Amino acid sequence: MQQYLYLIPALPLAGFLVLSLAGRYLSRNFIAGIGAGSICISALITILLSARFLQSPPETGAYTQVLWHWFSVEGLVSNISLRVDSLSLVFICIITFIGALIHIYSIAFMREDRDYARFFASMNLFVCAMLMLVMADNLVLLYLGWEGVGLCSYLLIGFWYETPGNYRAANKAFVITRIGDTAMIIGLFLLFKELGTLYIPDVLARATQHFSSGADGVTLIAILLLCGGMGKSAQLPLQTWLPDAMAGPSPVSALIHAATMVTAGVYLIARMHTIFELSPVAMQITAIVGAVTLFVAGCSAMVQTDIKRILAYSTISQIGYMFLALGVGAWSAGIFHFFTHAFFKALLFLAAGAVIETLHHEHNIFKMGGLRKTMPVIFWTFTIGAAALAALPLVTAGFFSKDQILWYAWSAGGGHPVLWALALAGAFITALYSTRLILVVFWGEMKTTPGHLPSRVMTVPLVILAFFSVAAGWIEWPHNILHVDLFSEEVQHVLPATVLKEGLPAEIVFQLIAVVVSLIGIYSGYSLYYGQSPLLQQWKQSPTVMSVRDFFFSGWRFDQLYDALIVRPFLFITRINKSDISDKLYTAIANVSMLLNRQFSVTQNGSLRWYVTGVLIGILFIITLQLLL
Amino acid sequence: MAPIHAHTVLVVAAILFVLGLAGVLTRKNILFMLLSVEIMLNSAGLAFVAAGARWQQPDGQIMYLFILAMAAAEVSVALALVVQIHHQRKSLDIDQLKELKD
Amino acid sequence: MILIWMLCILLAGGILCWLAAQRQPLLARWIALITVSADLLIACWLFPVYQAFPDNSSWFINYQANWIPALGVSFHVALDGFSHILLLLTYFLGILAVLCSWKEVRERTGFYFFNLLWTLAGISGVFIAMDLFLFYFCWEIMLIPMFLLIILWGDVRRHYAAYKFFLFTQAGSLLMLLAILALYFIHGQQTGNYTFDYFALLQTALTPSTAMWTMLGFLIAFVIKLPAVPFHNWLPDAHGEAPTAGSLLLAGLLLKTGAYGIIRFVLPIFPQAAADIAPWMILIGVAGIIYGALLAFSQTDLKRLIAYTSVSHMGFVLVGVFSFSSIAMQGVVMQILTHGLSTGALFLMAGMLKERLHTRDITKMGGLWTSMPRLGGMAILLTMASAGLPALGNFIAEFFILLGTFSNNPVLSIIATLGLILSAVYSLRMMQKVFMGPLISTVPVVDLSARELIILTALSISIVVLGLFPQPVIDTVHHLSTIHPLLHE
Amino acid sequence: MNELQLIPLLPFIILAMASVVTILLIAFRLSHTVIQVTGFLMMCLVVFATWYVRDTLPEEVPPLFIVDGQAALFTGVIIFCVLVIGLFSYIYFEEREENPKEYYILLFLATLGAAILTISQHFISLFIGLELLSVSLYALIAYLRNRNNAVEAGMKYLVLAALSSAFLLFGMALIYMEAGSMKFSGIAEKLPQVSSSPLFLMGLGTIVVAIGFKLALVPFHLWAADVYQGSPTPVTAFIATISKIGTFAVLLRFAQTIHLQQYPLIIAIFSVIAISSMIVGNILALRQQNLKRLLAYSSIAHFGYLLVAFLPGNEAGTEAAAFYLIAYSITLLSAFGVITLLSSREHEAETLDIYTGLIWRRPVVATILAISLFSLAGIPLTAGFLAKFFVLSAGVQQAVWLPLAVLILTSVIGLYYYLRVINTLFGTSGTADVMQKTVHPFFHVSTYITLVVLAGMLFWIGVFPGLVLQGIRLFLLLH
Repeated sequence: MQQYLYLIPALPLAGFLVLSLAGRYLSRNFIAGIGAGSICISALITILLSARFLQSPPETGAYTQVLWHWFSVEGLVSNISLRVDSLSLVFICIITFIGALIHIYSIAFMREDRDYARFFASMNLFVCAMLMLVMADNLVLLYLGWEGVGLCSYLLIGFWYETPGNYRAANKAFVITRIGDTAMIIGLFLLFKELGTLYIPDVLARATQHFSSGADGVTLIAILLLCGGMGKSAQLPLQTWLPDAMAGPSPVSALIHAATMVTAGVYLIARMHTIFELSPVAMQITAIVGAVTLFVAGCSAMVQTDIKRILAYSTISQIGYMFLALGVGAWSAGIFHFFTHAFFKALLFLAAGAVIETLHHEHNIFKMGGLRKTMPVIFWTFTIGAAALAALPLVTAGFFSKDQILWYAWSAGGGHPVLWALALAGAFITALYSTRLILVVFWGEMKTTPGHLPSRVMTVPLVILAFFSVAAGWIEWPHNILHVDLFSEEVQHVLPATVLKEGLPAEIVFQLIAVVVSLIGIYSGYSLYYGQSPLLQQWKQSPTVMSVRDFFFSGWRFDQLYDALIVRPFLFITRINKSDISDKLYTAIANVSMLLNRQFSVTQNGSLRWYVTGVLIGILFIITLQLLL
Repeated sequence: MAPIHAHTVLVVAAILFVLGLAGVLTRKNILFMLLSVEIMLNSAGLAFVAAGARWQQPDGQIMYLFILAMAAAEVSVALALVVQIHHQRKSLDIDQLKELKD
Repeated sequence: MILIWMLCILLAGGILCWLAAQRQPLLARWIALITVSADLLIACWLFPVYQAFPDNSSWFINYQANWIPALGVSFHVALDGFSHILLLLTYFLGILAVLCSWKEVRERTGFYFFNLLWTLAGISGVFIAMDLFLFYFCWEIMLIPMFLLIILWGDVRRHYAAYKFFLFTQAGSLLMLLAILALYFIHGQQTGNYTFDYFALLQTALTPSTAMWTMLGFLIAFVIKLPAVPFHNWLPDAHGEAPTAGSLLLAGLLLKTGAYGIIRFVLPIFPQAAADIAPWMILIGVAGIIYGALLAFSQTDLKRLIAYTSVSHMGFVLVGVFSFSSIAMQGVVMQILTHGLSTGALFLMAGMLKERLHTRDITKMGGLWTSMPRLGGMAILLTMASAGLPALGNFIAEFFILLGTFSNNPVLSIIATLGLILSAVYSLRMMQKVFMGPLISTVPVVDLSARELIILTALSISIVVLGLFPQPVIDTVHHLSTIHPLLHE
Repeated sequence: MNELQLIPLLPFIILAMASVVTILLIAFRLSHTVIQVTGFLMMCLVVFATWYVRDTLPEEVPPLFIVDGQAALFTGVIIFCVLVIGLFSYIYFEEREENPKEYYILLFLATLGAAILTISQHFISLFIGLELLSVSLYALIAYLRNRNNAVEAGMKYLVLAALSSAFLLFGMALIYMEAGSMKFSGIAEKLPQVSSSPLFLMGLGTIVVAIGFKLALVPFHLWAADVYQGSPTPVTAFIATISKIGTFAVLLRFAQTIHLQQYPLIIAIFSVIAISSMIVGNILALRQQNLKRLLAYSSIAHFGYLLVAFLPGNEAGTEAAAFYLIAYSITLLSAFGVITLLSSREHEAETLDIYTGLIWRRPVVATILAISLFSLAGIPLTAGFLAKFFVLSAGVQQAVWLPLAVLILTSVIGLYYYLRVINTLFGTSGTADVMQKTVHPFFHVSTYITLVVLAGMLFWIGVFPGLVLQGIRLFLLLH
């Protein structure tokens, strides 16, 4: 089986090549066939592969395949080679499977677009790059995938490049993630300097011998890698690009900015778990970043009016949960939340995309409403997704994953009450805005008349995703309820098991609190946006609330902050130095010699007596020299 | 005895030389400039004679003859030019000759 | 001997072009094309020869003939992997230069191609000369035709640009001549054997102070050519005003002669002095990276913009060379290659845009992707290359350089790494101004012609290939790690 | 003094006869062409004579002359130059109505003067040679008296030259007064006693004035531009090459015999003069629009360079100087040849705008001019580069760093105006070509060919200097 490993990324790549080179000459159906087909096939292969992997795991714990020798110079040896262990497997499955669904969805969604081929080409390239990222066996190759997805995200955010807003968003995304990447690559340099290798298994192996726990070096490395993760996964303080990234088409948001790319940070940290474990500080920072991010982003999500921005902020905050989990040492929980989140967030985006399409590109949720009747399928699937997001107990996948994180946020090795509190608050907020979303979009009176309804090609993927948003959770139950933990079982081949603190109240207490909190959240959302209590309405209008609302709405004014701190100074410096200061020096030299030229020309005045004087000056000079010497 | 002589003569020659130089510098009329140059040449000749006298050699006087000859040749050419200049410019003012300059 | 032939072919070809154009102007370009291709073929044919060659002595062609015995000047040319790679680059870009001036140059075609070929000849002479006199000779030879290229077929401010270019480089090279002579006499007085031969002069023993001064003579010349801040001012003007092929050669080859000179002469001949001055050079390099990037960001003239990006990229070369790490050294070679290709390609792109829009001002462009998708696709690849995206050659180069530098000089290496962010910033700005946004220019633009497509595709493919299969290059120049004691410890 | 000693003087005797013969020819009212051809043949004869007597060298002709390799070398160069100049003169004067015949007498006399300078080893011979040169030059410069400014130039040159020779004589007198001998070697013997006496040094100093004037070195350079511009182009070429070669030759000999470079004073004086000449000359030329003036300024700078080679006062220096003079005269001859060729009866081709776009109208001529300019700028492939190279190496050998630094700096500045002229040559359009009538096709063609040959020599020496170098060394060894 493992000799077919290369097919998984190769097929999308092939698709990309065909579409980008010949796309202009192909019919739309053919393009769709290639674009979606390539991904579907690699999804099939992945499923076969994982089936094989699960029933008879390789004794090394990983499928590996060396494609070709990339470069080897002075001890730095890198191959273009793939390595799939159970961690990668989870990611591959999500990428290919959800990728396939989204591609199918896009066939209909993008049907009318001029650059049909370009869209699918970029999407395929993205899938390929993402697969390289998670299948890489050395960090250089991983960095290749890492930057590759960045490029594709840039291309797809700016897909409709005529509109200024879009390419600005694209540039913003690329640059901000690039900042993270730069930190990460410095981390790689340091790693190589310390360990002398970038081959991931070796790195993990040597790190334990080379570093003592909490050593400065390893902490530095971990933090630098974390910065990389922050950039890609839109965590504080590098989160500002993701909301703007919604300028891209909805499938893009679903695939790149919800399901897969933005979770690359999670993958990186999980992949480098040894490094992180060696440095408690880094772990704490990770946890704190996650916790703060989930709260901050959640607040912003609460007050957004653009449906996609709501989802974007919620994505940020959900990834915050993952970081929190990783940070406290609940590795499998973090990955599990990625697993479930991928399904329901992709679902939400696709559904939102369908809604937007139907309502003639209307993004503002307060101009929607009453769609419950008109588009039932969308409504139900969207509701399921939202429920999962709000972690509705027991019936949704979101519950199972998030509940774990909440419980570990305190109880796990790195856990802390404050983290738990923040997570809890986040859960409340999440529930609130999910409810708000459902109510405002689907209930109430209809404000915009819907156009033609989404075709079956679009709805079927939604249904599938909806099913998984419910079912995905069942493979990992809370221990105290039902002893099913297939997922963590599998993942813990790679990732260390979660260590628990002693002397905490029973898990069930936490679960109940969590459930109650999310229910309260749902209720408050209901009463705020559907209930008619005048008290709340006028409270919503009160100036303080409004100002807070604006503050949240602007994403805690991060954009303005960076604008003032970095962007403006940069622009200023570049503007004043447009015509290269250092050039002045050379111009000065030229001018001086021209000036001298004028001076000397004066001596050439044609007057013979002056020339005689010249001779006299000469002889006088010689005589003086004589007297001096 | 002789060296002192020689040197006194040399001083005279030097004075003549400087006089000539001054003349070249100050006179505006070409003819006078030429005269001054002649004075300078002759002062040099005088110096030669003195030097010859000092070393009891004829070379000094020989040199003086050469100088005379050369001066003659030079002056002849010079006068021809002066004639031309006067012909063209109707004046011998050296400050009129400023056609050639930057 | 074969090397001599390569030179002669070019020189003869040049003259032939000139003569042929008197009767049949269109003939010239064909002659030029054939000439350069012939050289490229020879160079390619040499490649297996080199691979077959036992690695112990890296000089696999070494030809020496008397030239001015009275002075100990000999016509000594030799080829090692490094020079060979550069030769390949030279002829590859040479062909593209001929192709890209296929239509662009209308008047005095013959003389144009004459200059083009003689520039190439000079450059390849520089890369193979193993006699310092000969080296200086070729070093100068390549200037004059380039000067003429700029001043005759250049743009509006071509005179200013050409003078600046010539005076800057000449100032440097005269200092180098002085240094060469000093070396020559010191060596002569030591051994009694007055010679300009590179391998002989390698053995010269110098007192620290003399070594420092002599090296500075060389170094300044090379650093001006590279160019490094603050000697870079000739570059934007020259690049901006030169005809497309001229910019291509300037960016792709002439700058590389500076890097070549440092690696071939400064490091081996003055190991100690080079080691002493290294920190400052790295500093200058880093300054160049940042400063160039900042300036590139603020430019509105497309070609000037690209020119400043190459200032920034050449900063990496300086950093890499003087970090004395063999990884960085490999990176430098990669950088020399890939920067030549990618920046050359960008200049070609700029030229093609200028042919269509008759402006280099990016504020007058925009939204061109719609009307020329082919070029747009290419442009993405090229800008990403200059932004150092992995899987493209430039990434390998910059990654190696920074990685190598990091172990010796972490702080400056980190600052240099920030250049990656800036490179992203200016590349994206260029991409956006030219290709994105609403369509500005009123003139209808046509997409790439087949010829242009071939040129750009060739470059893009080679960039990608270098990014994915860099190992052959690395092996070919592996022996560079022996040129300086600090490199192989 | 026996007839055997006269044999080495053969070339000079023939040279002297040349002018006499010319006088006779004129007396017999023979045509310009005949004179031209005869002169040409005579000059060839001189060359053969030089070659013929070469085995007898070195031979001293006491007390005035010494004919050695160096003398032969410089004489050879001088004769070569006068050959070419004579050729140029023909077409130049044929176009002007003035009767050109006497011109050749003066030309040959001046040449004789320069030639005598190269072999003189005595103040008297030095003086005679110099004056022969100067006096004939006065006449030559002002030869086309009806062309305005010719007379002015002549007058300026005359007064200043007379002034400088007055200085020369006075200096000689002083030295004679101290050393008691006018023979270089005699002075050299007395050195130990006199070398410290102020009068003696004063003498040397004043002699420098005369030399500086002839070589147009700062601050005695002021006449150069005006005279170059005012005088007929062939004469300009003559001043620029022959008179300077002669003067430099005698300076060289004088320096060698009495070891001039041992006096810090003299070194100081010459360094200052060299440096200021390089700077002033190059700077003056920067914005010059008149080609002849521009060449005048550049020649000021170039003799500054030459002094850098002269300063060390060693074998290499002499070699370098010799090579430099050869390369330089070939270069200038081709440049002035082009000017001669292009100038018509109405106007000298001296203002730059005449040359705009010349390369497209008259490629060959323009290319030759471009080559000579590149050679002046010291760009490889041309003799000028090697000349500068040798000067530099002589300087580096003796580590005279300050003048070298100035040399580098100024030659970068100098590049600018050479490039400016070249740029003009390649400039677009320009005036429509005035294809002037060729009076005597044969001479035109031969001039053309000469120019091409000169350019070829520039290339040849620039790429394969070996032969020339050997020749120089061979001759210099004969002393």
